[in-house]
Amino acid sequence: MNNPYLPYPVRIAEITVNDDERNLRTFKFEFLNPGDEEKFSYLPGQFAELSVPGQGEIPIGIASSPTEKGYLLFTVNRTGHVSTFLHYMKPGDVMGIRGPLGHPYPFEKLKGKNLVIIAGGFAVTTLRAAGVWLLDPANRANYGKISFIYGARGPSLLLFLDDFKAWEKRDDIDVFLCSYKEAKGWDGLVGFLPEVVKKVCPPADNAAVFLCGAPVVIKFTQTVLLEAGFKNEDIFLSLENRMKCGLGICGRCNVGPEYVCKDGPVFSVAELSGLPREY
Amino acid sequence: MTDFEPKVVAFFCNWCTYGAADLAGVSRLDYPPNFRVVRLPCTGRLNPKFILEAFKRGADGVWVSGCHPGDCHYIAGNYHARRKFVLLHQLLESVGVDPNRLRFSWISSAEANKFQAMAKEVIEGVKACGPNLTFRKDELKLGLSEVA
Amino acid sequence: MTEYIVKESNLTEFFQAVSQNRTLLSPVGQGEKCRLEPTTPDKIKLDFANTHLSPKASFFPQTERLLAFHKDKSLPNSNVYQDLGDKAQDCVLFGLRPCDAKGLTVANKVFQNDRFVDPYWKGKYEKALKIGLACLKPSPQCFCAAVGGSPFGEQGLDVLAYVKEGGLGLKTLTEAGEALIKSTKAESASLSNEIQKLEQEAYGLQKAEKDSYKVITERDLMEVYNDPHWPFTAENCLNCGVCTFFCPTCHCFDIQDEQSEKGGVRMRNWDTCMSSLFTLHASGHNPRPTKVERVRQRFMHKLKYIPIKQDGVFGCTGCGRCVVMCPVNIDIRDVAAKMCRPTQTAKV
Amino acid sequence: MAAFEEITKKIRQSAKTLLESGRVQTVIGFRTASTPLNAAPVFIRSAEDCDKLIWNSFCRLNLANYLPGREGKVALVTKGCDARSAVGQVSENQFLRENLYLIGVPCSGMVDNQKIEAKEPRPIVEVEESDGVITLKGQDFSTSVKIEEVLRRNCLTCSNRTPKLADELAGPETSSPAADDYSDLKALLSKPLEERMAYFKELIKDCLRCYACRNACPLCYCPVCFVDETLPQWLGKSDDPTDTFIFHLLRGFHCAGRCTACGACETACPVNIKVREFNRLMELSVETNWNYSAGLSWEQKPPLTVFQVDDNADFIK
Repeated sequence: MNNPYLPYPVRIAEITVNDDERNLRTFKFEFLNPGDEEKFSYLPGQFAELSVPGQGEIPIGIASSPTEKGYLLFTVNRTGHVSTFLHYMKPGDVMGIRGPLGHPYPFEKLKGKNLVIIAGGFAVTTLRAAGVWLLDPANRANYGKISFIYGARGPSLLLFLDDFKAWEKRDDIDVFLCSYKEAKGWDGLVGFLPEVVKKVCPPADNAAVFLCGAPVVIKFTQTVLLEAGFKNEDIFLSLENRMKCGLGICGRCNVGPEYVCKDGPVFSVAELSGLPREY
Repeated sequence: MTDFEPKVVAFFCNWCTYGAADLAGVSRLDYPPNFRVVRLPCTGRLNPKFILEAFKRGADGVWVSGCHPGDCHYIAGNYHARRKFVLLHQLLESVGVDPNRLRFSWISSAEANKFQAMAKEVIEGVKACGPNLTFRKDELKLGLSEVA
Repeated sequence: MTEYIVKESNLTEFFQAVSQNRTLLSPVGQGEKCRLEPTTPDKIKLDFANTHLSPKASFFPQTERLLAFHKDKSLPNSNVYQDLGDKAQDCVLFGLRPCDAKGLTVANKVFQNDRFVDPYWKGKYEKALKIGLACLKPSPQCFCAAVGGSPFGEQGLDVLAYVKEGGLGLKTLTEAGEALIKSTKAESASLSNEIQKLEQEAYGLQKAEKDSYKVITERDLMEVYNDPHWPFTAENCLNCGVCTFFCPTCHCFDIQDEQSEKGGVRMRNWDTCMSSLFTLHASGHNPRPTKVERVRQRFMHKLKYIPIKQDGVFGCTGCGRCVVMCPVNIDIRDVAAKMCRPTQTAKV
Repeated sequence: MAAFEEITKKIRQSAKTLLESGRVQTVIGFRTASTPLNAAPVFIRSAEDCDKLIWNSFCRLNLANYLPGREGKVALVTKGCDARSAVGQVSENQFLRENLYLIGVPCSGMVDNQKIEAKEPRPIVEVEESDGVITLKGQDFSTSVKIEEVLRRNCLTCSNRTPKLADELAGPETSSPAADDYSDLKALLSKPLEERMAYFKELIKDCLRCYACRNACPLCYCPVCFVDETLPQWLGKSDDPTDTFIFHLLRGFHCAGRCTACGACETACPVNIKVREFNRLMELSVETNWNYSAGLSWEQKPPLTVFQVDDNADFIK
């Protein structure tokens, strides 16, 4: 029987330090056993448990897209016990990945729609994956206009900048990068994310939004979106809560009757409106 | 148990016993190598959980040493520590931990000879107790035998 | 399905027969020592109220080792977690109270949910044949009737037994149960009238009214959640979590890694939503920061969230353990009564 | 022994006066519980609710537990031991003296439900109390038990049954039995090391690590308990006997010189572990070394916060 608690063994292939404060690192993993990559079939928006033997597990959103073969990407912010330990690990070290867990963004349901992707800070990871996936030739034709609005506290905190710079040159996606405050060498948009969204957000007709970020960013951006005519059903958030099993069993991540791990982490604002704000 | 070489965790105050260990070293005074030193700013810093943690992780003995009462770099740190040690010493002995496994001493940084003598005494005491089997986590319970 | 009787003089023989090639688990010990343990056919008790700890511990132990790894680089798979597997063996449980058997079915739906199957639970749960023992004399704290249960409840059982004049009455409820009883010398009989009569009597002995909390499932979720009584309901609470440890349906756990220089193990331990650590994010944010949210979470989970997910079945089975064990007498019956109706003012 | 009705009446009167005069905003006392052999904490905020307050032989919990971090002025219904805990909390700066009013109840000892169960194992539905006798009623029986035969262990050796530091007493002073002489512990301590360790390990073998003892204890008010610390994590969370042992040892140690033998920990323990055995070890040490008992004056300093230059510690070389 397939044991959902058993991680796939992986090797750290590459570690990129993302920010000046050295708190964000992006890990590139390769599966140790051939065939595991096939089994690990996922879509953007899902997450996985990074499993460090002897230390524990942390649930992290998958930053790579299944269209990028051969590896998985995860960006980890150093906060607790496992993430700190992970930051001290080296390329070549062996650990585990358990997943994929949760539900992806509702790509199937949104076919034919325009998509607005809004990311604040390092919450960009699963949205970056969504961007990559949507731009894949196999998928791009199924969707209308795609806009990507991405802001962070400073330019150095914008992750995956190379991808976004490349996308800026394409004509099948509109990319708006912004820094919350002025910075040397930054000639892009400046302003708090909700304000930028107000300025550049495309019309709400036949459009859906993926929104990820710090709670305060979500709160204000949501208001802006509602004013712009977006409906609660069309705004999708990705929640996070403390998790252990990721399987909807261990009980700590629930928001009302829903488990963030099993039933989420992607919820529409409409789905959340009838639930307690315990996230 | 003659070939038993115990592992002892030693908590030394930075200002005195740690210096004494240094001095004993540079003075070429022989002492047993069975202890691993954790340097503390003061014995007042020693939380009892450090000691219990050491035993739990398999230490055969713990040795705590600091400045003589009255000589504390922080004026009263070791006076406070002394009260804690009184209780801890009695608590562990009461619940069946051999007092030879948990030793305390005051050694100033000039007392290399006392350090040498004490080191020998501590290690001899722990040797006489034998390995710590009762107050450590049981590794067999980890289930390792099933995977290796 | 069918009904049987076992004469008092044949009881030991009967228990020998049902535990052929299986471990026999049954309540042993008195009072707070009464627990479900492996025992022998001659030591079966029929005169206990209920086990102190709920039987979930036999399927979901307080600590369960899931995976392990070694650090020996000279061997293959160093630093890679291996499945320790489920070591469940065939067993037969005798003496499950109907409330506890129902509790196991509630937990079972969580451990084997719409997306994932927990192999450790599944192995134990499915290898156990469950013979229930109906309650002829409910304890003062019992209220299974109020939450949709019955002293003769059949959910989650293979066979329901009850003590009758001169022996045991048996009613088989599943194929497996029928096959098990058929393999013994139990004599078939017609008992449905007697069972019905005894069930009504047992209902009558309970203080609780039938289905009296059903209205909770009909109320709006956020309305129940926002009732003003919660801060006062929670005021007594010590957040000790005894209620969750003794509850037959509480299934929350924590996953922990432990290691030595040779290797390590991943295990799960009972956890409790009463602890602030339970939901604390690494960032320091806590979605349920005070005991008010935590107490509300427990009762909402039992009486509102689980019914939403499990077709109206309550996550409380009325066993009354938390009622008795709570050091500050937060009585789930009182809380459920408050949850049944909108409260305008907050009262003690 | 004053009749409990008298005491109850007096408590209600005091609570009413205190609330009506605005001297306090909340009275924390006991109410009738929904289960027999029990009394539950209750928080009274208005004069008309005062009639919920009661007193009987089941007011085992220590209400001082609710003080730390509480806002506003509070009156607390206390036994001798609870009053000592409250005094201790004031001296440990957990609560302001001016915000605290102690309604002291001269105590005659609280009942141990385990001892009752030993005498009457059948399910009890109703309990009546009068003149030192408890009548236990079940579906088809009625048994009488003398209260003094079923008192809790700590109540049998309580030397402070009357809360002398309370702001008022709800009844005439009661006489206290002789103080704990620790004879059982001393006998244990004369045994070989192995036997002692076996004794304590056996004592805690049923521990579920629910920490009810900690949560019921008025001394355990740390914002983050050492068992909950995660960076580093000191204690494993499994049922490992060494982790469990260390939990009990450290909890005992943390309560040294502060425990007032209220027995709340043992009352709360769902598996009836004699948790207080560890505290008693520490109290024995504190009393012999520094002749100190907690909560007997508003001014005294806990023994681990002070020192004497000539404190005796012969075992330190």
